[in-house]
Amino acid sequence: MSGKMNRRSFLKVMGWSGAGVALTGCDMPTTVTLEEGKEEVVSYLMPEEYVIPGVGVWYASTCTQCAAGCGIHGRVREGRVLKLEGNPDAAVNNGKLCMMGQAGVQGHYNPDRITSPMMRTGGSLTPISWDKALGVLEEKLGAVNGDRFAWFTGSISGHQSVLLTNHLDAMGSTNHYAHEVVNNAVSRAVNQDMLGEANPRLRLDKAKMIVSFGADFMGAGQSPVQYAGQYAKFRTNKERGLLVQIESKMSLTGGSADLWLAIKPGTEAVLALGMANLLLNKIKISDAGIPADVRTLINTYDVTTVARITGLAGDRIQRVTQLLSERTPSLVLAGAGVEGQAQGYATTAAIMMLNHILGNVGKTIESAGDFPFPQLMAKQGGTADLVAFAEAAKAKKLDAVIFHGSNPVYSAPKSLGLTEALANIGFKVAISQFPDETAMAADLVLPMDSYLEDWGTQVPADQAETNAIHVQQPLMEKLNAETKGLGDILLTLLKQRKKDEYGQFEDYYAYLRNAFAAMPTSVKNDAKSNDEFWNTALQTGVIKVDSGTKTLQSTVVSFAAPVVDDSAGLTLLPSPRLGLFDGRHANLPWLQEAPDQISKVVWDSWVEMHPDTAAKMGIGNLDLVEVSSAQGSVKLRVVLLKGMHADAVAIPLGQGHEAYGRYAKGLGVNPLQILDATTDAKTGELAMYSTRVTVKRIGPADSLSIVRMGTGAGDSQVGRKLVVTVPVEQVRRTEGT
Amino acid sequence: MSLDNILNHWSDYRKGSEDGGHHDYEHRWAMAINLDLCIGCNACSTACYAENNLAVVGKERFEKGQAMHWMRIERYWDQQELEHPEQGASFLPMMCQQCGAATCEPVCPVAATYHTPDGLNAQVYNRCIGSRYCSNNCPFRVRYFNFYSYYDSSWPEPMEQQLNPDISVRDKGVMEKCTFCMQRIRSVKDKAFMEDRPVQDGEVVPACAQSCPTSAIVFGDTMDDGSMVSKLWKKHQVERGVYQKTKLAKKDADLRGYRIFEELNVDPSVMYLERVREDI
Amino acid sequence: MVVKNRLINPGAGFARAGLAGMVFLVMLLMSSMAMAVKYDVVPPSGTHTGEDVPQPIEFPHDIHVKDNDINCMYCHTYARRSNVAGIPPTSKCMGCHKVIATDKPRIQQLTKYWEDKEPPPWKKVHDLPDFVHFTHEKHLKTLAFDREFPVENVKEICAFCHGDVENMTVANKVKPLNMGFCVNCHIANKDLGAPGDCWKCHK
Amino acid sequence: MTMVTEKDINEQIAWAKINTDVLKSMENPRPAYWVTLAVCIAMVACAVLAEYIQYTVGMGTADLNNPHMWDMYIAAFVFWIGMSHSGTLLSAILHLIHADWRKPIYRFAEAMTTFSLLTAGIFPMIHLGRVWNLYWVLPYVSDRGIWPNFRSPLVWDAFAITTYLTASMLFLFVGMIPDLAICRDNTTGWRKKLYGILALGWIGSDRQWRHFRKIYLLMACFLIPLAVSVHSIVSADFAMSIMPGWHITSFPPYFVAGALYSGCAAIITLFVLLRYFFRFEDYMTLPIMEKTAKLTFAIAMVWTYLNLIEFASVWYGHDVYNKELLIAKATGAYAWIFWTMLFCGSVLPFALAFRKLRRHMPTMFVVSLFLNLGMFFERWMIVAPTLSMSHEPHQWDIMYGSIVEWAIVFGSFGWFGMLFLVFVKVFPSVSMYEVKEMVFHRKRSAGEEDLARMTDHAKPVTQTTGGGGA
Repeated sequence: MSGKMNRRSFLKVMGWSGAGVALTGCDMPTTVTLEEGKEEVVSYLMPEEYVIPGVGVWYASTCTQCAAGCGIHGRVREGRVLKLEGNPDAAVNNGKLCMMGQAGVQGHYNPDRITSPMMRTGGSLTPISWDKALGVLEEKLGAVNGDRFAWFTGSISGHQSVLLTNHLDAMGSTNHYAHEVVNNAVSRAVNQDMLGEANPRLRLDKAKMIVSFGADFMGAGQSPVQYAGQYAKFRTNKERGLLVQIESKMSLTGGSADLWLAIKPGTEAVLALGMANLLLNKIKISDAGIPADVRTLINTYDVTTVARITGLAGDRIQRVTQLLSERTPSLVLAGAGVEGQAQGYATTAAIMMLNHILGNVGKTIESAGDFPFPQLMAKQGGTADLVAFAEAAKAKKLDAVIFHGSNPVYSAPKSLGLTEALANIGFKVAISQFPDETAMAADLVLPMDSYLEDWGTQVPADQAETNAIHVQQPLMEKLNAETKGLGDILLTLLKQRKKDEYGQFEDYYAYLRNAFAAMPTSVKNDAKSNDEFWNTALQTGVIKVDSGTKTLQSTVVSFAAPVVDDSAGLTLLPSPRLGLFDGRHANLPWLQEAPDQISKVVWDSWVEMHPDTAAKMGIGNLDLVEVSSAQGSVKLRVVLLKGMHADAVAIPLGQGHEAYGRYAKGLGVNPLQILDATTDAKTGELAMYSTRVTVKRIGPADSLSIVRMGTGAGDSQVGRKLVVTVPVEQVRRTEGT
Repeated sequence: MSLDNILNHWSDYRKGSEDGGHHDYEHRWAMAINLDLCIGCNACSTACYAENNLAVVGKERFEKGQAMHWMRIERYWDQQELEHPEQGASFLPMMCQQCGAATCEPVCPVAATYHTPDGLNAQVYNRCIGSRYCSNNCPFRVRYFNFYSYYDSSWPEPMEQQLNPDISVRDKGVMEKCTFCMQRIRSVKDKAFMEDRPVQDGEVVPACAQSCPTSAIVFGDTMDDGSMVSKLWKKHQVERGVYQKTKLAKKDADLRGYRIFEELNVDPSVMYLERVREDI
Repeated sequence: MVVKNRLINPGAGFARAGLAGMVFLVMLLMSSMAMAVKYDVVPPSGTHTGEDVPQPIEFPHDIHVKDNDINCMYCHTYARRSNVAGIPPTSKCMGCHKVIATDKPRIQQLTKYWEDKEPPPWKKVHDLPDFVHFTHEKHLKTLAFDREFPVENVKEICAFCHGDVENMTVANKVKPLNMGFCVNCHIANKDLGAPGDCWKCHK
Repeated sequence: MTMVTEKDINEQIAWAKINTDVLKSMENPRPAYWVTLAVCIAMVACAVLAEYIQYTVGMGTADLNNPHMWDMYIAAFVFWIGMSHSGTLLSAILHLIHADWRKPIYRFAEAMTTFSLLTAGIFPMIHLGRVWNLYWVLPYVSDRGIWPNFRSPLVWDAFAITTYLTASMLFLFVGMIPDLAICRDNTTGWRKKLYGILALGWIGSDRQWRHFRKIYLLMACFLIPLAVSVHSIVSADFAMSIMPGWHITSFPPYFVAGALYSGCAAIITLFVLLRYFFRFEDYMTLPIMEKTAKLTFAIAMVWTYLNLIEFASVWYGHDVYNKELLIAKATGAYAWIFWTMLFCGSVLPFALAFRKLRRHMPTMFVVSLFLNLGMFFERWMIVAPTLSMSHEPHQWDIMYGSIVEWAIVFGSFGWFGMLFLVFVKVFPSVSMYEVKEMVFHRKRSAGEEDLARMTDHAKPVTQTTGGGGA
């Protein structure tokens, strides 16, 4: 295991010293002193050849800021990781990295990290030693009955996922709840039924036209960087792609649309059926493979009806449908906006049906192939598991639970009553990097390494052209001696159960080495030795996996007829944004300070309303309002936004933390708290976009931390030639694209 | 800034970059930003924070307009009159345009900002006395002033370990701005120098261009005709020191390339490509 | 690559007179030293009396350099590959001192560090402000390698800024290493391509 | 016509009376004086506190932000520089054109010049981000071989202001020498010592008078171009930029006119105050006030004219940014300031056109105050709107400054007042010897009969210390 020695020694010798840090940029009268012997010099014990002081070295690893699993390169200098960039070898992100990935270093160096195990004694959490913590774990988990034990995580993949499953087996439990607020669970269900694959490979770059029903694929989606890259190709293709975005609140993706249509929230299914109607009956595309009941359902939605219900212009609908039929292959996408409806499954199915009719399946929707290591594949989260967990907790079915990578106490709607139900669980463990709400509610908190200090493997759920396993390796020595990697913690837990089986592995690193060695030669692409395979894997950060090719067949599933809720009131859209995402990044100052892409607000929560709606209620820009649902209410400021449907209001996710460190705590509000607990009948997913709210003005306009200030300019270019928009014909003429 | 510099080249100062301005350039770094690909996702801006030790000012100070984002994404609504913005939002990444005839340079009393042989507007933080005249005279308003000292507020222990040692942390009372990632340019040039070879196109990639998910930002040297960026500039007939008007006179008036506030004749080094939308 | 030193020329206006004289003196000096290569570098001027810096191990430069005639770049090996000259890794010291002079107290001190797997906490003697960018590699390339300067004499180049370390035990700072010190040398050696652009050094 | 008959000054005043009157003004202050002084010092104290905060915390405490890198500090700077032009105008220019009615009032005008310059000089420092490096603006030889940027108007400022300050201080001092001698001969104790030193051994010999006249005339000639250049250079701070509303060719004359304007207004204010408090009715007479008022009126009209020129050139020019800015000024958030400025600057001065009002001290006092307010607003309107609404709409913003900023600006008035109050008690605020000359000349020109007696009487004048009445 010489490789190991090198690796370790490398980390060891990089014990950095003060040099290069705390740079004084400018001479305040006193700050520049050059007195000799003030600073220490970095000196190494036994450096690697490639380690040169003053020269940054790039190491490959994997980003875990969201579930996309992009490959990253980290610049390491004097033993400190300074900057993250995309890993060009990772097909998922092609060397690019989104703002959340960029801000990863701030999670790593965050001043609010948990630095030692903590146990609840007499109501409050007090630091304890690891030995004590492990002792408690062994005892408590030993006592608990298998099926009354559960893991509660976010999306999880790779070897950590394997160990986790093994631990569940060892515990004799099957309760693994995977919870993600920003998820595509409904689409997965539909895809599974319709295509036989939960995560088919979307090829935006091959499409000539994309009609997206509220799919924010470049923003808070499943793999923003990958799809943004595809979007770039889609736009620069010989025949420039055409993007039509249909949603109730303009998302980041909507901001780049050629045609952005504001649709009445909850009527997307109707529109989809109407378009199907036009395609089948007007444009006469064959209806092969469409069940009779669906066919009849389609016929009931003629353009006029659809126009009336959705509030879109009939000719617009016809035009878009017409173009869809002409610009093949095209791609129709369903996103959070439709998945999160009371009839999420039906709506999504109706929309995906369009792909079947247009014959996009197999062209722009490809099979991801059979991933040879199913056990490593991502266990993707949804909100159904959150509901299920809440139920289980209420029904006192659980005695012990381990939380990791998810913050249910923050993200569960009050209406689920999770916070109260947690009291029924005797022993709550949180493996966490930060003192988030869940950790604060736990009985035992285990401090976790940041992903820049930890070993692991990630398998992206949305794979690019070539399937791959992404390797995650420490980029620097641990900041806090007391933290442990997830893998190591899992391994320790397993050792407590099955000493004989897992005793052979000194630590998770050893386990990984072993696992890699065990991989079939097919993926080792003729590496001489296991060590060589391991080293190349670390160097590139990517293990390409051939999953063969499979042609995708689609069968339209029948689904319930859309029910349009005409009751009064505004629909609340708790919309996630690229940045704070589902709230997990609220403690990263860079992301707090980065203006929201559409509303340009920072460091705060706000509610987006259409000017007309606001005017009707006598609400002005930046007024203080109260947004109340049946479940409760929140107070925040209004930002008037034309990119809204008049019947919808949107509150961004991410703020309103009651814990989670200095940057997040006590800032803004958390819209998730006031959501109804209605779920989609078919999938059991929370219908997050179906809550009705009322808005009441309770205070005058006041300044909001918003980029647009003072004169209210900044929305308009006031005749300056800043961003010029030209019709595509002109470009065809001059550039021939 | 030097005495005989002024005496020898006094007349040149009146020139913009016509006739190469007052420098014998080694490089002339420039950008081409395709606004059709910019999706306004803020990746560039955040990358800039990470690369250039930008201070996080916090809620109140941001509210006052004292933010320090060298790279800011401006969002405009093109179609003010419509009920809904049907063609989406117009995003504009705005950073220092590194003008060839920069208006910030002549007004600095201590010459803390000057023109480098690389055709950049340098800002020597240590020389700056904070008269803020440069910012007042910048049509793009892309110069950011350290109104406070941010050592403690912006980098609490252990966050200061993330600071990039290749570029200094600015203290209060100093003007700062986008440098086209001067530290990256420098290290690449040093490398090339050590290997006795010219700098290759694509070797220097600023943090923003590197991170851009849609690769909307192209960076390079316009003195190297082979470089991607000069090809783009040529393709769109944007030339240094040539005022858009003269171009409009040509038959290719419809080419997408343009530089912002070109009529001021400050000769920016950033060419934007017009945003394209299809009317349906 | 020849940069016109416009940005600090003025200094030239004033430094020139002084420099002329200085150049002359240096010429005398050099001719007396009967150098191997044609000497076209004007070394920087200025002195500084630095205080003694207590080091974890009182490292005797004189023994290594003068008595044993070890090249500077043998230990400060990063000098030609990086901005910083770097402190030799402990492994390098041990390379010799596993066997040499193992009875000496200082060596025993060193060995202890080695066995504890702890690099000695050396103190920085020649420190530049954090806003200054200085590269050893480029200076060495220009002053030594590009001029076929005999590498065995490289210590004379190092001496420009570090004084004659070969007569020191623990090194201490004998040159001011301030802006004037650098600038005037750059002006004098313009023809060698010493840049005059503020941004070459300020960061 | 009335003016012809009416006398600027009663030439029957005995020289002795002049001395006693003026010297009396320098004696035992009344409580009112101490109160005013205390107020001024309090104002200064506030400013000092504010500046301390700003220095330690940062410029941000003044609520400066990205578009508004400059604000009230620069406006106040320009205002005070402008204020300083009155003294030069009254003493130097009128001296050269032999308008002898200036004699009773030029002294305090010159003092005003000096002190407002001392006030103005502080603002560039206050507004500097790193004031401890202020000296980098000046050229000095250093081994670093770096120099200030001689292309920058701020560097020109540094030269112009320092020169102007030195010159005007000298002018003030030289002009006082004979009076200082009188003071020396009429005081005891520390005052006698002080004046003794300052009088530079003035005994009023022929030779001294000859040299004195020559130097005084020379300095007057030297000062006038200086005064004009100073404010032209200050205007260059704006005119040299490319910002809409700043990049305007007519700025130098515009600034100079504005400067003289505010200066004259300030003179009227102080004129009234001194006349009232020091019982100077015999010297600061109504006719003189009338003349000053007329002068002010004339300048006001010049200023108005230049204002209109500026608007016109913008209006008919093709600079769209400039035009938009002008409209924004008149209609936008700053409109109230803009129109107040125009009213105070161009409409109000018509009050000076009426003899009745000119001769009514309270009116003159109030009017002059408003004129100055208008001038202050003018400076504000030059600095702020351009920054608020320049080329880049994304960075548009309206900003009124923080309490810190205003405290410092108010403090500057306290500082000026303090200096002036001290001056009037330590130095003669009316030039005794020149008033005597005036009286003498008027008498002669009045062609009174016993000229001979008077010339006899005149003889000792040139020999004794300028009027041996004491």
